Amino acid sequence: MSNTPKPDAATLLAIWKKATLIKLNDERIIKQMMAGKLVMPYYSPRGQEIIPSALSMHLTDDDYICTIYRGIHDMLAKGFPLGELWAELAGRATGTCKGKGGPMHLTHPAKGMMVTTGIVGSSMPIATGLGWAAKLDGKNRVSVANFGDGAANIGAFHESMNMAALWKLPVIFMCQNNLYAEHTSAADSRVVDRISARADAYGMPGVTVDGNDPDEVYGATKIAIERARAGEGPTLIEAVTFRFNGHLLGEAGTYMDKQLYAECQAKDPMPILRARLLTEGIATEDDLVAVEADINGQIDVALAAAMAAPFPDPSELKRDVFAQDLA
Amino acid sequence: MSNTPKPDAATLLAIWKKATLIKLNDERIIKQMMAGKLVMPYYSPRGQEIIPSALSMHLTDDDYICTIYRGIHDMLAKGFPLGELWAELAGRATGTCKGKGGPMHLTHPAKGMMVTTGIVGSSMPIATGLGWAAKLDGKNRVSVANFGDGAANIGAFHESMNMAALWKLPVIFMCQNNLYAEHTSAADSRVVDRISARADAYGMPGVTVDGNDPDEVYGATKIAIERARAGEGPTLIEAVTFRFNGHLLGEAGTYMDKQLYAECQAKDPMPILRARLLTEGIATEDDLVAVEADINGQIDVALAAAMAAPFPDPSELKRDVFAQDLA
Amino acid sequence: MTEPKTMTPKTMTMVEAINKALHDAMEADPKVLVLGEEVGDKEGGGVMGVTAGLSTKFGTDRVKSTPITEQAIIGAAIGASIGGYRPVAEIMLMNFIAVPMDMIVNHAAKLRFMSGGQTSVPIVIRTMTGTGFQTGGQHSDYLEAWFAHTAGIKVVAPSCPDDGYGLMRSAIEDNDPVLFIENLPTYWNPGPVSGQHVPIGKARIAREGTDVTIVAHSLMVHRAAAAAEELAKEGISVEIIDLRTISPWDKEGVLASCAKTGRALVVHEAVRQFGIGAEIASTIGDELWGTMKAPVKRLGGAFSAVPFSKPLEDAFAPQPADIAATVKLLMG
Amino acid sequence: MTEPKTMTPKTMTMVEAINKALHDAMEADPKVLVLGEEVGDKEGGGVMGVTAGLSTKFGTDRVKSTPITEQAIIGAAIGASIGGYRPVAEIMLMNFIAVPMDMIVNHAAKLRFMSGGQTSVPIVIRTMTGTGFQTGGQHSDYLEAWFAHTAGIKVVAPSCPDDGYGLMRSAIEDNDPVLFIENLPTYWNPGPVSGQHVPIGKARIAREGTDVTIVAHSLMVHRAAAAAEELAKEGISVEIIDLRTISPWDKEGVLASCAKTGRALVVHEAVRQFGIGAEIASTIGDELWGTMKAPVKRLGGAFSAVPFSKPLEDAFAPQPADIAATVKLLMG
Ligand SMILES: Cc1ncc(C[n+]2csc(CCOP(=O)(O)OP(=O)(O)O)c2C)c(N)n1
Ligand SMILES: Cc1ncc(C[n+]2csc(CCOP(=O)(O)OP(=O)(O)O)c2C)c(N)n1
Ligand SMILES: [Mg+2]
Ligand SMILES: [Mg+2]
Repeated sequence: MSNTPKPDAATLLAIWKKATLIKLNDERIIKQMMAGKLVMPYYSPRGQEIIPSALSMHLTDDDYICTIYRGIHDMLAKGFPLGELWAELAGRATGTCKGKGGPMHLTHPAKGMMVTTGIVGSSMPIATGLGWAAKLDGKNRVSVANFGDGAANIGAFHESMNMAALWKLPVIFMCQNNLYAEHTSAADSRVVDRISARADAYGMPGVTVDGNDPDEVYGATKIAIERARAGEGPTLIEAVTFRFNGHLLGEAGTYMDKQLYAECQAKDPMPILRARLLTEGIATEDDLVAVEADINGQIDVALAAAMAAPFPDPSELKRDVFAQDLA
Repeated sequence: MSNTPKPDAATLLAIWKKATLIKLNDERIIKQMMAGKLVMPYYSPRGQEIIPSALSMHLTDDDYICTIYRGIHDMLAKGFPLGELWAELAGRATGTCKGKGGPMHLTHPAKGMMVTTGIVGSSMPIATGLGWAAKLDGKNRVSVANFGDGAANIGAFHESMNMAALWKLPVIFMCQNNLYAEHTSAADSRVVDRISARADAYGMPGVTVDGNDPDEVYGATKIAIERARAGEGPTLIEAVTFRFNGHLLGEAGTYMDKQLYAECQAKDPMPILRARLLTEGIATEDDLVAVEADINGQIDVALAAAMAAPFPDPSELKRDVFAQDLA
Repeated sequence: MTEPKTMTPKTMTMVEAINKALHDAMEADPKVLVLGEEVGDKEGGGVMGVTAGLSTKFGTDRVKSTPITEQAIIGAAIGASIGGYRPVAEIMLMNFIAVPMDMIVNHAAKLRFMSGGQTSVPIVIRTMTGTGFQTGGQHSDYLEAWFAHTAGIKVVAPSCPDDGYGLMRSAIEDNDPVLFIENLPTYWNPGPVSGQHVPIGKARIAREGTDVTIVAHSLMVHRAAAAAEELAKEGISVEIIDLRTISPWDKEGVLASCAKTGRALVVHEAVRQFGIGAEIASTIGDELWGTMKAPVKRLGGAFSAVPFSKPLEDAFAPQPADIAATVKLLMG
Repeated sequence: MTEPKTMTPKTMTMVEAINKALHDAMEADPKVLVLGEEVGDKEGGGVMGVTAGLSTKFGTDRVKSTPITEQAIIGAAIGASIGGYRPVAEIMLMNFIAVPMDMIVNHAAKLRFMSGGQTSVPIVIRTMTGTGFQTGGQHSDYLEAWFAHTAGIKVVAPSCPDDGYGLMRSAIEDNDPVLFIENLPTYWNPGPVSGQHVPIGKARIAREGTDVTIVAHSLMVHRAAAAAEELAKEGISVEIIDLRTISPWDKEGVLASCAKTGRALVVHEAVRQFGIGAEIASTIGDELWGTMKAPVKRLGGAFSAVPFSKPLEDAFAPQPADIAATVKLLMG
C-alpha cells in the first residue's frame, strides 16, 4: 500500500478530531448509561473510530451513507448534529427521528445519512439503490454501505455486490471487520481469511486495509471513491479493526479470546494516532487538549438540551406511518 | 481435464441410456401437451441430459438430491419410477405426490429424491441440510444440489455455499449453466464469466466443465463425490449446457441470440453421444434402436396407466397438511 | 366510495391497462423507474408483457432488467426512492415475495416512521398470483394478509382493467410503499378503461343489491358476480363491494353497504384462516352490533398449500357455487 | 382444554424451563439437533442463555453455532429434518424471520403437502420478541399472524415457564414444523414447572371467571391478569384463556368460555389490524351468533412500527388499563 494516496498533516489532524469526537461521545454515552440516565441497547463503536473518520475526508453532504446499529461513529464522522443525536438517544421529540427511531435507526438525510438498520446485511441492498439514484442523478455522488464482518455471510451481501458490479454503481462496500459477529469469531463464520477476496466473485476490486491506520483507510477509500465518481463502479473495502466494548454494552465478553483482546488493545488506534500527531509535530499537547475540551463542551450542551427536551406525545404513533397522518 | 477419471465403455452406454430416457420422455411430454392431453407448466430439460446421467453413475439410492422445476432429467437419471412420474404429471391420485405436487415438486425419497422446488435458489439451503444429516449419519452419503446459472445470483446460493464449506458437508453444488435464466442472458446477470470462480469466496473447490461432454461431467462429479464421501467437504461444479425448448414450453424464445442457438444446436449432446457409441464400437445401431424402443414402450405403459388412473378426491385437501388429517 | 366514471372508455385487457398506466406515469414523471426480472424489452417486456415497450421508450437506465435477486431488487427500489425516485419493482410471482420479505416489511414499510418522517419510500411493488393454471404450491398464493397486517405499506388489488389503470397511477404517485397485486388468470379479460386515477382506500360498488353484501377483491369479485347472477334468478339481490384497496380498507364504504343489507359475506382466494376476511368480518360484527340480520360469514382458500391437480385446484378456492350456497345460508 | 397439573412443580424462569426442555429432549432422542447464531457454549449458549450447556453436553455436532445466515439456518434445519433429524433452529429475534421467510413458508410448511405426505419437516423454529426494552422498530414485532395464515406450520407462544417447558417438548416431538415464540421481557419471571408435556392445540384457563372472556397469549396473558385483578375489585369476574397455541387454535375451548360468559375480548401485542384477534373474534361472532351479550372486542398493537422512545413504546401495546377499560365497555 506504499504508493496509495496518504493524508497530509492537516487531514490527519482532521481525522483525529472526528475520531476523538466519536471516542469522547462513546465514553459519555457509556457514562450516562452506567448512571442509569440513558436507557437503550448500545452497540459501542469504540475502537473503530478511524474508519469513518478517514473515509469521510472524501465525502460531501451530498454523498449517501447507510449504516448499522453500531454506526454512531459513521454518523458522527459524516457530520451528524450532536444535539439531534443526543435527543434521539434520549427518546425525545427533538431527536432527529423524533424519538421514534432510537440508536438503531439514526437518520439524517440533510447530511446524506439515509438509513441505519438493525437487520444484519440490509444496509447493502439499500445503499445499492442509493447508488443507482446517484448514478441516475449524474452528479457524481457516491453511496457508502457500512456493514460488519458477520454480514458478509448473509444473502443480501451477495445480491447487492452482484447488482452494484453489474450496473457499475458508485457504491463503496465498507466492511468494518472487527473480528467478531456478536459472540462468533471469524473462524466459526467462514473458511476464507479475507472478506475482500469475495469481491472477485462479482468482478469488483476488493482490498483489505488496517482499519486502525488512517493512512491505509484514507488511501483505499480515496481510490474507491474516485473510481466510483468516475463511473467505474463499486469497490469492496475490508477494514480490519476491533470493538473494545463487546457486542452489546453490558455483555460479559467471555467468548472473546483474551490474548486476541490484549493484542488488539495494543493496537488501539486512538492513543496511537494521538501520539503520532505529537511525534510528527502536527499538533502540540495543548492543541489536542483544547480540541478534546471543546468536544466535551459540545457534548455537555447536547446532553443537557436532550435531557431538558420533551418526550414525544403518544399521538406520534399516528404520524409518519404514512405521508398522511392516521385518523 | 486430461487426467481426470473417464467412463469406460459400459458406463458410457449406461449414461446414454439414461440420457435417452430423459430425451424420449421429454419428447413424449411435449407431444401430449401439444395434443392437449396434458396440462401443466413445463420447463423442458432437453439439451441438459448428460449432466445428471453422468453424475448419477456415482450415486446410490441412499444419496440425496434436490432439484428445481426443470429437474425431470435429474429425477429420471436418479431412477424415478416412470409410472409414478406420469401419474403425477397428469395430476392423478397414483402420482408420486398424489397429484398434489405436480411437475414442479416431484419427490421420491425412496430413491433419494428429496425436494423439487419452484423457488430459484432454494434447492441449495435444503440440500445443505441434507448434507448435514448425511454427515451426522456417518454413512458416506452425499447430497447434490441442482440449480441453474440464474440461481447463482441469489442470496441462498451464498449462504449455502458458505455454510457447507464451513461445516465441510458432503454437498455437490451442481450448477447447470444453460446460458439463460428465463429470458435473461449471463451478461445481464453477472460480470464474472465463470460461476465456478465463486467457489473461491467460500474456500471450496470450483470447476467448470462442458456439460454436454459425458467424460468431463463424469470425471468432475467423480472427484467431487469422492471428496465429499471422504469428509473433505463440498465442491461447486458448473456444467455448461443449453436448453433447446426455451424456459417454459410454449414461449416465443425471441430473447434468444439466434447465432448462439445455432452454435448450441451443433453441440447437442444427444446425437453426438449416440454417434460416438457407434464410432467407438460400444454399441451397434440395432442395440441402440432396441434400447430406444424399449424406453418408448415403458413410457407407453406409464402414460396409459396414468391416464386411466383416478384423480385425487377433494378430501385430499385435508390430508398431508399436517401429519394428522384435518377435520 | 367513488362515483361511477363518466368519460368514454376504451376497451383493454388488464395487461394493457397496467402497461398503459406505466407508460403514462413514466411519461408524466421522469422520476418513475421500473425494475425487475425480465421487465426490459430485450427479455420480452415482462413474462406476461405488462412492461412491454417501456425500456424501448424510456431507455434501459430507467427500465432495468435485473438478475434473479429479489432482495437487491427491493433494496434497489428502496434506496432509489429515498434518493428521490419512484421505482416500480416487479416481484414476478407473489410467492417469491417471501424472499425479499425483510426488505419490504422491516425497511420499506418502516423507514418513514423510524426516521420520524425524514425519509419516505414511494415505491410500488407489482406482483402477480392466482390459482387456475396448475402452477401448484409455490406459484399461486395470495399473501395480502401479511402486508395488510404491516403498518406503513398499502395494499391494492384491482379486479378490472379500469381499476388496474387507475390504481397503478395512484400507487405510483402515492408517497408511501404500495403493494400492487395482479391476478394472472384474468390478465387478458377485456374491460373499459377510462384513464382516470382511482383513489387508494376507496372501495367500489361492483353490483348494487339489497339483501346481502359480498365483500371481495381481485378474482373473487368475478366469482361473486357469477354467484349474484344465479341468485338474482331466485330473487336474492346481492350487493358486491370490490375492495380494490385492502389496506387501508374502506371501512365506511363496507359498513354502509352492510348497514343497508344487514347480511355480509367476505370472500377471498387466500387461505380463510387468519386471512383478511377476518378483519373485515370482525369489524362488521363489532361496529354493526345488534343491527345485522345474520352472522357475518367468510369464505377463503382451503387450509393447505395450493394443489397441482386440477380437481383439487378447483376445490381450493371459493367457486361461484360456494358463494351462492353461503349467501342462501345467510338468507336463512 | 387440558386439566390442571398435579405433580409437584419446581420453580424456574422461562429461560430455565426452555433450556431444560431442550436438554431433556436431546437426551431423550439422539435425533434432536440445535442450531442458530450463538447457540453454542463457546458463544455463550445463546444471547439469553436459553441454549446454555447443550453444546458442552451433547457436542458441537448436534449443537451448531452458525454464521449470520438465516436462510441457510432454516434450510439446514429443513434438510436435516427430511433426512431424519429433529432440528430446533433459532432465529434470534422475530423480525429476522422475514429473512428466511421463503424457507419457512414456501418450503417447511409445504413440503409434506406438496410431496403427498412422502416427506415431513419436524423442525422447531425458536424465536424471541416483545416490546419493553426499547429495541425499536426492527427488534420487537410479534408476527404470529403471518404463520397462522400459513397452512402446514403450527404456532405456539407460551406465557409461563410450565408451558414453555411442556410446549417445547411437544413441539420437538411433533411431526410438523412448529414456530415457537418466546417473550423477551418475561424471560426471567419465575414460575412452577411440572415437567409435563403440554399438548399443541389446547388452550389453558389461566383464570376462571363468569362475566367476560379475555383471549390472549404470551405477555398479554399477564397484562390481562393484572387487569382482571383490578376488575375483580369492582366486582367484574374475568375469565382468561391463554391460547398457548395460536395455530391450530383451540376453537372449542375458546367458544366454551365465551358461551359461558357471553362477552369476549381478544388481546395481542401484534398490530391489531389483520392480527390474529380478527380470526378469533369473527369466529366467535359467527359461531355464537345471537347468544353473545356484547360485540366481540379486540385490542392490539398500534398501527405503526414499534417506536423507540419509552412513552411511545408503552403506548404501543395494550396495557392493563386499556384492557380493563375495554372490559368495562363490554359490561355496558
Ligand atoms: C438478519 C439478522 N440476524 C441476526 C441479527 C442479530 N445480530 C445483531 S448484530 C449481529 C452481529 C453482526 O456482526 P457484524 O456484521 O460483524 O457487525 P458488528 O456487530 O461486529 O459491528 C447479530 C447476529 C440481526 N440483527 N439481523
Ligand atoms: C425467487 C424466484 N424468483 C424468480 C422466479 C421466477 N423464475 C423461475 S425460473 C427462473 C429462471 C431461473 O434460471 P436458472 O437458475 O438459470 O435456471 P434454468 O431455468 O435456466 O434452468 C426465474 C427467474 C422464481 N421461481 N423464484
Ligand atoms: Mg463484527
Ligand atoms: Mg439457466
